Amino acid sequence: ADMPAPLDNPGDVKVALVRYLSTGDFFQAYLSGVEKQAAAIGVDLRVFDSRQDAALQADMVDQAIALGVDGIIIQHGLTESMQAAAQRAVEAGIKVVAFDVNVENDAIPQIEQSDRDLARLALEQAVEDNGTEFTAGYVYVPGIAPLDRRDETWVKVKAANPGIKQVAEFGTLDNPIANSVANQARSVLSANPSITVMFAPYDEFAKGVKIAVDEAGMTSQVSIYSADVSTADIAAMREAGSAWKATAATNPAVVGEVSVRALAMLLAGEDPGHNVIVPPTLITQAMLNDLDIKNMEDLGKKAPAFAHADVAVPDWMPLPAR
Amino acid sequence: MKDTSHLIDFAIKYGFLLLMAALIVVFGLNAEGFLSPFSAVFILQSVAITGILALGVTATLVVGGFDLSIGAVATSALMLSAYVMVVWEMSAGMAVVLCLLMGAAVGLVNGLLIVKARIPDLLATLGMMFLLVGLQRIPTEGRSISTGMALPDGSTAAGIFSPGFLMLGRHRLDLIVPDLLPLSVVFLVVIAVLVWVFLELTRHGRLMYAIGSNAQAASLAGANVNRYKIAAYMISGTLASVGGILLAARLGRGDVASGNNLLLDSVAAALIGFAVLGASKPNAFGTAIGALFVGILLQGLTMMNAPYYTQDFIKGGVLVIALVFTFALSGRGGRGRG
Amino acid sequence: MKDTSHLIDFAIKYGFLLLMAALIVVFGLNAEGFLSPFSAVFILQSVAITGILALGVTATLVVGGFDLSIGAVATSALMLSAYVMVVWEMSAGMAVVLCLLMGAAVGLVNGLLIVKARIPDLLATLGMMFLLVGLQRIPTEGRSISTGMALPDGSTAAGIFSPGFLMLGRHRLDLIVPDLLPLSVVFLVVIAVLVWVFLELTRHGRLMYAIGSNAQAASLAGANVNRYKIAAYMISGTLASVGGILLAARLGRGDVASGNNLLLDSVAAALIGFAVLGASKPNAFGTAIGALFVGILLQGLTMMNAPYYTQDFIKGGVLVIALVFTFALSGRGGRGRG
Amino acid sequence: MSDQAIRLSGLHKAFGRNQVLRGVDLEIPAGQVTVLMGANGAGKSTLVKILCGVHAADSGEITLGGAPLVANSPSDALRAGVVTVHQNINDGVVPDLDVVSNLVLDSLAGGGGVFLRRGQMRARARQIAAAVGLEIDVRRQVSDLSLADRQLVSIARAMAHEPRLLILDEPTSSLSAVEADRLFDLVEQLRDRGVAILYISHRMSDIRRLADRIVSMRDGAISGVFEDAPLDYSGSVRAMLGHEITEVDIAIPQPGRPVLEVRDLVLRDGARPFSLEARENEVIAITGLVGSGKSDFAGALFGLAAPVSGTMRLDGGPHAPASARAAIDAGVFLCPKDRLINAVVADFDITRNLTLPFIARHSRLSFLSFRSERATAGRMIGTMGIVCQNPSDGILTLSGGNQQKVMVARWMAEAARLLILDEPFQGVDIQARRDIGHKIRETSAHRATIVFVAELDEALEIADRVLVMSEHSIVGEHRNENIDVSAIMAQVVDAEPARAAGQ
Ligand SMILES: Nc1ncnc2c1ncn2[C@@H]1O[C@H](COP(=O)(O)OP(=O)(O)OP(=O)(O)O)[C@@H](O)[C@H]1O
Ligand SMILES: Nc1ncnc2c1ncn2[C@@H]1O[C@H](COP(=O)(O)OP(=O)(O)OP(=O)(O)O)[C@@H](O)[C@H]1O
Ligand SMILES: [Mg+2]
Ligand SMILES: [Mg+2]
Repeated sequence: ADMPAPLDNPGDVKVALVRYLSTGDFFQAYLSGVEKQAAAIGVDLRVFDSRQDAALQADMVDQAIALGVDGIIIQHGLTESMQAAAQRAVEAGIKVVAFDVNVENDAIPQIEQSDRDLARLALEQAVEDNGTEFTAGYVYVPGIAPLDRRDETWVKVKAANPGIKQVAEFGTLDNPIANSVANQARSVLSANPSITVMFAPYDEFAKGVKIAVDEAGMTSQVSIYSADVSTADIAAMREAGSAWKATAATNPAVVGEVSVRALAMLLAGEDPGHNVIVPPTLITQAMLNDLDIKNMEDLGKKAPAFAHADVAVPDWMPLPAR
Repeated sequence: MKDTSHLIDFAIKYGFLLLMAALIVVFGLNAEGFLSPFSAVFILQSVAITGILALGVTATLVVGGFDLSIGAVATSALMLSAYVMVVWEMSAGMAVVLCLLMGAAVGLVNGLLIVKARIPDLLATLGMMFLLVGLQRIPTEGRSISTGMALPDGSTAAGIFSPGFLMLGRHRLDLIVPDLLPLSVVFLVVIAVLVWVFLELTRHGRLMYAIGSNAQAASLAGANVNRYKIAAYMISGTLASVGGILLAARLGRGDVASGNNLLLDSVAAALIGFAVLGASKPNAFGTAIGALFVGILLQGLTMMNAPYYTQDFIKGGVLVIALVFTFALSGRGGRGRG
Repeated sequence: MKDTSHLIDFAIKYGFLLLMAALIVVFGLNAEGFLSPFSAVFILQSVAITGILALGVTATLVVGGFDLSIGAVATSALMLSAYVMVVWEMSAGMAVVLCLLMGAAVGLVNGLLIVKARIPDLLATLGMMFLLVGLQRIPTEGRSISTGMALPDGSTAAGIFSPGFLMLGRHRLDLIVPDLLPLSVVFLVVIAVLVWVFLELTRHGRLMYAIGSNAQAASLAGANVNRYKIAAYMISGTLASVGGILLAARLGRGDVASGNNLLLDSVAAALIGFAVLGASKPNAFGTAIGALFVGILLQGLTMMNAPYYTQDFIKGGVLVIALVFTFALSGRGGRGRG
Repeated sequence: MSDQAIRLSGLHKAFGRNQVLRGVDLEIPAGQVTVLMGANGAGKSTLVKILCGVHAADSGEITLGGAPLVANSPSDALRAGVVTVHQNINDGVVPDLDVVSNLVLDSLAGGGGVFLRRGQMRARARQIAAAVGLEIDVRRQVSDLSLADRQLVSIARAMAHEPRLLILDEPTSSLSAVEADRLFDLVEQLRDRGVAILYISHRMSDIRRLADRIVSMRDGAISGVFEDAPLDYSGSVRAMLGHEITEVDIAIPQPGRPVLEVRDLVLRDGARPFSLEARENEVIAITGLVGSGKSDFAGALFGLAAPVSGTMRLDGGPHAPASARAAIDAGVFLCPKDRLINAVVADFDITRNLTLPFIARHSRLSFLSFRSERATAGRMIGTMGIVCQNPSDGILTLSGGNQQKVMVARWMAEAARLLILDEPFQGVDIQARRDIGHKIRETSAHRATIVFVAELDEALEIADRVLVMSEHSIVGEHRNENIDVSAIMAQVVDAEPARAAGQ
């Protein structure tokens, strides 16, 4: 009621979420964050799912334009295919924010979960636990933007620490990912029994590596460091003697909320800043055990940095109930 | 007695089209904006690439074959065109020509494996699929290709996707409304008409159908069975590479992750085509309608805010019901095998 | 003259097995640890799930059909077992029973669509695939299932994957070395033997081959073609759900995953089986060898640090070469279609 | 009459608007061979398919020994003792299995036990094969067998079944005299054991040899029953046709220029070379046993396989076609035997089947002219007397004989230099055979014509000259005037012991 125009009449404000990726827990949690924040403000949210079809995603932006929405959140995608579509939206007078895809547009705030920071936090923990000299295995599939950004950090860390010896690099996105990565990781472990650290900067990868490490009976020898988190990951990290030592993550639901808030600010004529960064949190096995965290809700309650991000929160902004 | 049989004939022939019309009405009433010309163009554009691939699959289905490699050919063309322009810094025309040649060459190899080495079609094209999926990633070590990317030799790639190339996927022609009709839709329509004309109105198409039904008989009637079969796979490979070129033009990047669903979606479109107008056999018109049908369904559901998983569910459900309707009523299984 | 023909016969019959032996030697020399019993068990375990699915596909191939829905059935079983244990908090036994019933029911519906509604097999099972991919995500709104997850009604799921269930995917039996042989490998071997015995040694299997070769003649000779076809799809569905159960037990959670790669890999295994011992037709022994072959290839390449995309490439290349070898030499195309 | 008889009364059956059976009343007594005669499309095979559970009758009833016989499926019928050898040979065998499995297929399907007993199966299969004189390795794949052997496999299986009613629907269509003779002996043995036998054939020689009674059928109803000895064959033919049969009267015309000259042709290693000349305005019949090399010769002329040695000349120029297409372009047309395998395009309608080889003639710049196609189809349907509802009907809705007419018509639609017809009368009724034969002779003025037939009767009806083929070589030549049939038969069969010894 006391929100600035046009949000004083939020039921008439139409907002579109145009997604590139949708399958999986991260994306589902992101969506739920978007939905919650949109409901808290009261805007009319429409979801367009392009199912990893970048061309279709660009169409969907056009479609949202044609529908006459007031704001658009672009969630993931390819710079090349989204840039022009985003520009068209801006030209049509629509407010746009983009999450995790650089649309190279000054009028469009970029919401980021900072993949480089994610990787950095996890690797710092790895160095703290294992010193600067260890034999490492690395899980990576090139060509996936967030993984490529995480890879940049890994390359830097290796360069800075010549004692880190990477003996194997593997990875696959064959579905179910955890199962396929487990198969690969086991081959890698039997070929390289000296590995003590596995860097798997995506939780599906980490899950697969953990299965392989357990199956190979190397649980006590190998430590796994990853990025992203989910309820199931928490359970896996907390198993007795689990090899999965730490993960760095932002709460996807929080990122979703921040995306909507940044858009709402734009709609109200305020400036959320060009780079809206949701800081990641390091989650270690010890921390989970000490605080007895069982699921994402516990994590949010007991690690407040994970549950909220005080990003894009003007006074008038209604927040979802917690 | 006679009336029911007329009714059934009618249902077989027009049931699928009626279902599509019903869908349009339902969506038109429930989803605001569904009936706009923009929406129609969106639907067409969203199915343009799968539609073109599906027309290629249709050509192989007609000669009694099957091409599992089309998805991989399309993504290979996507990567190749990007590589040609960005890394080799060649022109758009060169990229298009090389992609088309690549598609035709893959089709030729598929065809030779099938007719000369006598490998069953599913098997040969499955092997080709794996081969291409790996091959297309080797030059860039699995990375996507975009201007400014680091090359394995340490330099950066300086080439760009030329505007002319990008237009293929992005330019829109004025039609009633300015900037309405994307070029890719024009390609889809032109290719659909060409394939239809080829299959239905030329003697080559006729002979290909004959080969699909009884290759031995066609051969004894003087048809060069091997040549037509190879031609079918070459058509399929070439059309798949056209799809890949359009995809590249729309993405503006050689993205390794794109194109995952192309194979299944285009096979679905080609197979749905069996049910259109009670054809019970592969046909270009049916394939185009099949692609359109899936496009309409997904567009309508998206506009009604259905989550992605319910879209799959409904797609499957409608597909099954439409098929039961057509095939159960027609009382004959068509060619049985896809 | 005779000698070459003997040689060719020999090559057709044992060429594929020789190729596999050669691979083992090459990897054994180049990848340290490849020849250990652990490595052998790893390979078996890595192909257990696709192998079991591939045996199901084989059953449908034998009756001249094809099941595109197996991947989706497996992931549905994965989700269902997790849902039963975690959300409904039921026992492991219940989860297994419900999954098996689900698999059999899907197979039954596939079979009925194919024999009663006369929908072509590829089409019916493709529709079923889309249906299941959507359906399995609806109860959790697309989320994975794990203990402690928040349910739509706001509570948290308290059930767990019982240790008994996890054992199915993780327990190892002592064999020479303690803790060597995973239960999933035992399942694979037992199922492979059962399917082989069923297809090769029983009159039901023989009739299924007869149906695949000429359904009309088999029917006129008194075989209940419809019943056998439905049975084949039920076997396929049930085995796919076994695969899904093992997957769930290995992962320990209900992961949202498309079954596309499971589908492609198991189809590849079943089709490679055509080339084993010069069978030129679907057969259980060949399928098992085909799965093993892919497993050995991937294990060896991974151990030699080959990136994943070269693995696809080599998989495709070896597949094509092996097939050219077998089919070109044998001079007949087997059943032509898959 | 024995109360084991099978009685059919008031059977009706329609396919869509096509009323095929219009009240059939028929009795098939045990211990007798009832021959069912009828023109192509009269409804014989439809009747058979109702008896054996493939089709359901629209109305009417069937009793066996007084009790109603309800066969809803082929397995029901088999259980009731109704065993059938179908007209379509491919309905009888499973090509991808071995001969053993094929011979015992019905007992596999009939149930009993779960596991196969291979040794027992093989022994049983050998026994079954031996009973019909099928001398092949029972471990071979059926797909490797010739059509004649496939037909023998399905006959052998039926014979072994101890049936109450045995139905044979044109069982000799791919057999030559020797195999057919063996079949007749077997049929007689079964009859003497009290089996009711329904025998369908278009071959008068079969009918004369076997019939105890003849039932004629016309337009889906019984038009005559003949059971008083001596059987009134011409009456039965009249009843089936509704008119007298046209007699053939071969007047040998003056042959024209030579078209085909074959010199010292060797068809396969070890075969004797032979020479041959075929002229314009001349119809040559080549007869011989199944497997004597007739199809191989046809294949050599048509470019399917090059001969081992020798020369072929066409109109004075060398003739060595590399493919069927090349042969067709040179004016050499082959209407192959075994239409369902080699000729019928099942997905096509009658028109499209008719125009298949000369589709280029019906297209301009590759574009089809449907009008031209329709015109040709209409013309050929008329001249060949093809019985159909509509030229756009699916080819498989035609009766077997009419399908065959379409296949012959296909090659008569354009002018040939050399027309080769391999078993053109497979499954064709007497009148249609005469009609086709007449048509072939009538149009033969500007081409040479070679007809390959295993049946001597058929050769005599059509040819100016009859050549005898044996062991892949021509062993005799006879002008079709006051011909000495027994001499030909001697040449045909003489080679048999030698052939058997050679194998
Ligand atoms: N499956 C079918 N669908 C439609 N019409 C059919 C079908 N089977 C047979 N007919 C029609 O039924 C009629 C009788 O066919 P049928 O095969 O019984 O003849 P037939 O007496 O066996 O002839 P032939 O001597 O040529 O074998 C024909 O007009 C044919 O076109
Ligand atoms: N695919 C095959 N495999 C093995 N033997 C074959 C095959 N085809 C034919 N034969 C055998 O080769 C011999 C010659 O066959 P060919 O076709 O030349 O005989 P034919 O005289 O033309 O027969 P028909 O009288 O039936 O026309 C026969 O004994 C036949 O059984
Ligand atoms: Mg008949
Ligand atoms: Mg022959």
